Amino acid sequence: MDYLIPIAILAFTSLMAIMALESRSLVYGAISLGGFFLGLSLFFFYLDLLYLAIFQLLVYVGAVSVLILFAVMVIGEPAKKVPTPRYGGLGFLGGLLVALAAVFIALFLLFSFLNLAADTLFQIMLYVSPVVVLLAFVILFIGEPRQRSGYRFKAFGILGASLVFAGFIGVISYLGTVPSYEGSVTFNLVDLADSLLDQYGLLILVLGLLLAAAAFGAVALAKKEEEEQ
Amino acid sequence: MAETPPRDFLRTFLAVATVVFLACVALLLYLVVGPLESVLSYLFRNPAQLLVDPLFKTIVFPGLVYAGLVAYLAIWGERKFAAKVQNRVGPLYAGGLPGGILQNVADLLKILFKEVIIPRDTDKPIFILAPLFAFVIGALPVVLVPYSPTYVILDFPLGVLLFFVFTSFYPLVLLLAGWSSNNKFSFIGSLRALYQQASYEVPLFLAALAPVMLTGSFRLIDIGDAQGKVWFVLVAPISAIVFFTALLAELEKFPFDIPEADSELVAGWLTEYSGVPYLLYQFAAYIKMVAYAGLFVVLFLGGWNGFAFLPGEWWMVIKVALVVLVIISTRAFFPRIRIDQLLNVGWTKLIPLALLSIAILVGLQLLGVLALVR
Amino acid sequence: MNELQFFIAASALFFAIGVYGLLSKKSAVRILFSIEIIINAASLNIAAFARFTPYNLGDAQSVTIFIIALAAAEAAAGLALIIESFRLRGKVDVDEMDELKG
Amino acid sequence: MFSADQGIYWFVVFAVLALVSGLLFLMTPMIFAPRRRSAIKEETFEAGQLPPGAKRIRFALQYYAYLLLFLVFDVTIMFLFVWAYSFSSEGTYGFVYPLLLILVLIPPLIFTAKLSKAMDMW
Repeated sequence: MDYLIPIAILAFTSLMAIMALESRSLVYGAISLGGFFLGLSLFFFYLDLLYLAIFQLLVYVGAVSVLILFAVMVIGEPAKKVPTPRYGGLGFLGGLLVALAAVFIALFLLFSFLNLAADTLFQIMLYVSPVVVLLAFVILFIGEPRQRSGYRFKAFGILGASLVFAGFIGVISYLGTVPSYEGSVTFNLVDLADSLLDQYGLLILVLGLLLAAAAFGAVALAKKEEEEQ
Repeated sequence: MAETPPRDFLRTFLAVATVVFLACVALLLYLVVGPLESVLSYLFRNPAQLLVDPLFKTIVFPGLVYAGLVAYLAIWGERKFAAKVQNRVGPLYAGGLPGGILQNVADLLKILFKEVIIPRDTDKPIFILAPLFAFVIGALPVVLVPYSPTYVILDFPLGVLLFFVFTSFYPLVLLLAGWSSNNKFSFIGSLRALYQQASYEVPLFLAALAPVMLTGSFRLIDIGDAQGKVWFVLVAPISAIVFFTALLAELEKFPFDIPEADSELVAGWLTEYSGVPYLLYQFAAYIKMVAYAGLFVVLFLGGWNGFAFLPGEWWMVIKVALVVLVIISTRAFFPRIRIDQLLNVGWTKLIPLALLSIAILVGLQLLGVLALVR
Repeated sequence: MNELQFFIAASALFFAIGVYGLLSKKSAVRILFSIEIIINAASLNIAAFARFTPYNLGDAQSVTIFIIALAAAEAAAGLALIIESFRLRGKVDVDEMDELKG
Repeated sequence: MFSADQGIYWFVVFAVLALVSGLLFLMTPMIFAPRRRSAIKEETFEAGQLPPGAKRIRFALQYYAYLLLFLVFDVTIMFLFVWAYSFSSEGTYGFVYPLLLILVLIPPLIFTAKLSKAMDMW
């Protein structure tokens, strides 16, 4: 099966991404973020873009995730335990609507992947689902106005994410007419070197200025904190 | 009824333990490679091809067995050498003629049957898995080091960079190990190790630029082959020195033994580890050392290029052994430096030196001298 | 669904996960995570287009490399800010950073 | 993906072998070694004393600046590697830019070095 390897990488990477955001401990989250970067570099390896994969590994897994892990360890775990808010009537309705909207969006994705666009069910969904989503938003805004509940934010997050994903999938399903160039790519760094050094040479310099500015800023922040001690 | 002397009991026990260990290894091979029959038929289908078979390469020569053997000899040599310099005897009895060469086997068997103490309030999954990953990550660079154009397991077009990738994973594991131990010494030690490894990666990379500049390739085989005329240590001596210094720091060898400073920080980030996890860390450190010695030889010391009367692999093995000897001898000769001294040396001496070396190479190229070398 | 679509769908999935994190998380560290995820999704998108369209691979790779470099700079500055905020106030909750509110 | 002759499969075999042998080592004491728990044995080791105060205390961040600098330099070196790759091929137009990139990054380096020289203690 052709898609076995990329699907495995996709499963690993998306699991890591979700765990990075949802794991209870920040340290485990940071480790999962490292796993996400690793999975993305596996994608680059699969796409034969070797230098990109190595760049990703060295900069993200080797440096950024180490730095993030360090920062998370310094900050430490949040000590307080967030009490889980109870759902009132409106909150319950909102959650139900979010679930409904998610189901609609999932069906929409399924149909657009299977190219069943002409179906009448699809037409119905196309008109109904925005209404449902709008209702969900409204109820989420009204429900539990005084309480900063974690669930409400989560519901917003799920709604927004599924809307974005649905939009992307809609675009991609129209992209089906663009033929995918399946020819094999031999590893070739000359292209990259030419393009990077000749065409984007000045951009490298600009990037250097930006990096220097970032370094100055970050170090200055660290310095200020040292003086306080 | 005469009482059995404990020595006999110990001997029997050791014999049984050895058999069990070997059985475990056999089982491992059986599980990984497949049914034993097919392995045998695979191995003996063409005896002439056996020595260049990829399976042989992976398991025996540049692979696990060879690296483990050199690491083993390095541990023994380090103990013996340091003892000689400090006017002690070192390991003496186990194994007979070359003083105590089997001492490490005895230690290994002892450690295998010791209790693994997991302190209270540790983060258990990380605490147990960190040594395992350290072992795997420490062993992986061995795959990339070629011992000759045929004796290489993974001939990767960006070999130098992939080697550094494996290196750069190590601080991650080590930070987790120190954090999960839930001990102040461990965490300070792992922070120091992090600062050290992160700081010395920069001069290491910058020094490795020189061979890449001279060959125009990232393949380690290309780099080794390009040194048929002149070894790169003669073309870019400053880079070689910087690389070796940074290598010592990456391996936490002696002048840069700060993360484990046993007179300051009990054992640094290894404080809470005991038994087999500790063993895995030590294995990882020494196998990493073998891989780094190989990389240094390929990048600067001419790789498998030697005189005519020995095949290239043997030259490579001899050079690696010499480099390992130099690395372990630092333990006997050098004192430990402080963390601030270490960081200042790394950032304000080594990096400018590496940049200077690159500038010299650019100058030589503009003068047209480098064309003579190639 | 061809291979190009598969990879773009994957990058869209990561993007959506990042958007979810941005909308729902309150800790500044998690928000930084989400931003990193979004940036990585973008670079995967560009890499997929580079690989599956018959144009010059070098340009697209350069652009992706610039993205990664910028994201690294962003991570450095962001982490410095987070640690500074933690030093000053002892917490990293973005909802509670409201000292400038009148 | 790679072709088979580059040995990517043997790389995987090597990694799996290392992982399995490490696991085997880890499993051995679980089977053979005694496991006797006691309060003192499982206490955090602090050179013989009972540990005072909280275990996961936060430490000062004197050298944090170096980590940030490391991140920036890591990115720069990846550009330098591309430059080094095309170094030997004659007449590349963009020969100068990565060298300028290094020049740009020297002031932050000096700044950081000065800064942490002011703190000569750990």
